Amino acid sequence: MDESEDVPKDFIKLKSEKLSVEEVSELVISPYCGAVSLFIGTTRNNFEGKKVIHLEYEAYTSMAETEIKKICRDVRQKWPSVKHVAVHHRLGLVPITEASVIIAVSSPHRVESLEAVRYCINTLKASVPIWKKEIYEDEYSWKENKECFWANSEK
Amino acid sequence: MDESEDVPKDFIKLKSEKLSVEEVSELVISPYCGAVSLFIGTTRNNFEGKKVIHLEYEAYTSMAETEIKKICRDVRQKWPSVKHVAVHHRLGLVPITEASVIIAVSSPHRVESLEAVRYCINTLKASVPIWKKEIYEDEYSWKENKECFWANSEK
Amino acid sequence: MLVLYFARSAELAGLRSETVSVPRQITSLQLWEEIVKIHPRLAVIRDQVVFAVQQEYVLLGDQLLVLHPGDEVAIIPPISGG
Amino acid sequence: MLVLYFARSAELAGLRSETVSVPRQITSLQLWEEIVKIHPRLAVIRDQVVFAVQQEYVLLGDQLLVLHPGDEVAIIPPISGG
Repeated sequence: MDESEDVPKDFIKLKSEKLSVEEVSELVISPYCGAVSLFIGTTRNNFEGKKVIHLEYEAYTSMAETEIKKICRDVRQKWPSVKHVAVHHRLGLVPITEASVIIAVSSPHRVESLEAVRYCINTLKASVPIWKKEIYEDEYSWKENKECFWANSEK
Repeated sequence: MDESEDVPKDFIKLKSEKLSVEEVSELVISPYCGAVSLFIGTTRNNFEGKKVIHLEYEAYTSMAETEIKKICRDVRQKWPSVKHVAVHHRLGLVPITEASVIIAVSSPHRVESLEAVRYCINTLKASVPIWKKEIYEDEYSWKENKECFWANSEK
Repeated sequence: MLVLYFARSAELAGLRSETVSVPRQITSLQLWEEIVKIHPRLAVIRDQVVFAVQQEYVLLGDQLLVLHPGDEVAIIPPISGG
Repeated sequence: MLVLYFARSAELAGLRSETVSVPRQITSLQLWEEIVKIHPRLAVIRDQVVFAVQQEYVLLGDQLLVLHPGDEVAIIPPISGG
């Protein structure tokens, strides 16, 4: 059982097609791991009671991929036992209940994968150049993650 | 957008067929939720370096379902904003890399679902009457979760 | 009452369930001793098991159990689910 | 150098990218002021944007930038990924 052939890998993809939790979880599964933790961000039908029709995502794609790669590198420093990390983010239109992001992390034991997946989504929201436009019935608004350090407006 | 028709539900299933992360995640998705967190426990190919062939699970099924229901009830007390909870556990033979348990929790915001899914797996390991037999090449052993308060042997 | 054996305890007892008659009132420890009389090999896991009486965990000790015909008692070795 | 506009900044500027010539050495704040000269409507998001210069975040301030032909500078409104 030579663990060396199961080399830790990062799977990063920004795409406009529908995301698949099956696909993302399969990417990180490893015979050396007993745990896979996942996070899925889905489109909600309301924002503070206001009806949301759908979301639209836009990205500075090349930089976004680089920033996500940095997150994966940080994860491996903080949790060395993590095996595979997958981050899929959807661009363009994302209908209600569909996934805009799916993150999966595998590790031998569950603690690392649970902590790492939370770190990934928190850091992604703070540092990856992706923008979410929330479309309502009669208007829209560019959202701002509270994690984003230069978002100082009240909006 | 009458949230009342999306009544919070628990999906609990113990079965011997292969578990599906797609199925479990679909169960908890809700238009009122922006987050789904999942945990998958998979069969590892070794235990402290000893080659594992596969795992076999056994349950006191009726009591196990009752105990999992209690966990779901506790989750809703601790995190009132949680929408749906799904816990699927596989019984019988579970080959390497396949899932023995999949837990999914949906909530409006990610913090609750991330914390609740961790609570679910930790508590399940401590209180649900399910047993894991680890099959090696020439022997087997009944495992004992460290979370189990009456497991005081060193094994 | 019905006694259910699981995992290691089923192996030691050599069966999965049986009907056992015991006094209606008995401490959990006395109940254990009655069962070990029937299956002496169970003694080896004495300090590692609890009961589930009507699906409620009960430690082996001086807790008094009131058992009714048809009640279900299970021998619960250390669990390893998840 | 190439200037990229995203999200709200693209709407205010009315375009997604353009080539702009600026002095080789300029502070990030001066660079912002040059760009606002071209697209005055951008002024409204002044205290909410940062630059990404060669894909590295740079705050608007007195940080001196050394820009080379073909360098890429992006206007980055508050992000909302995930």
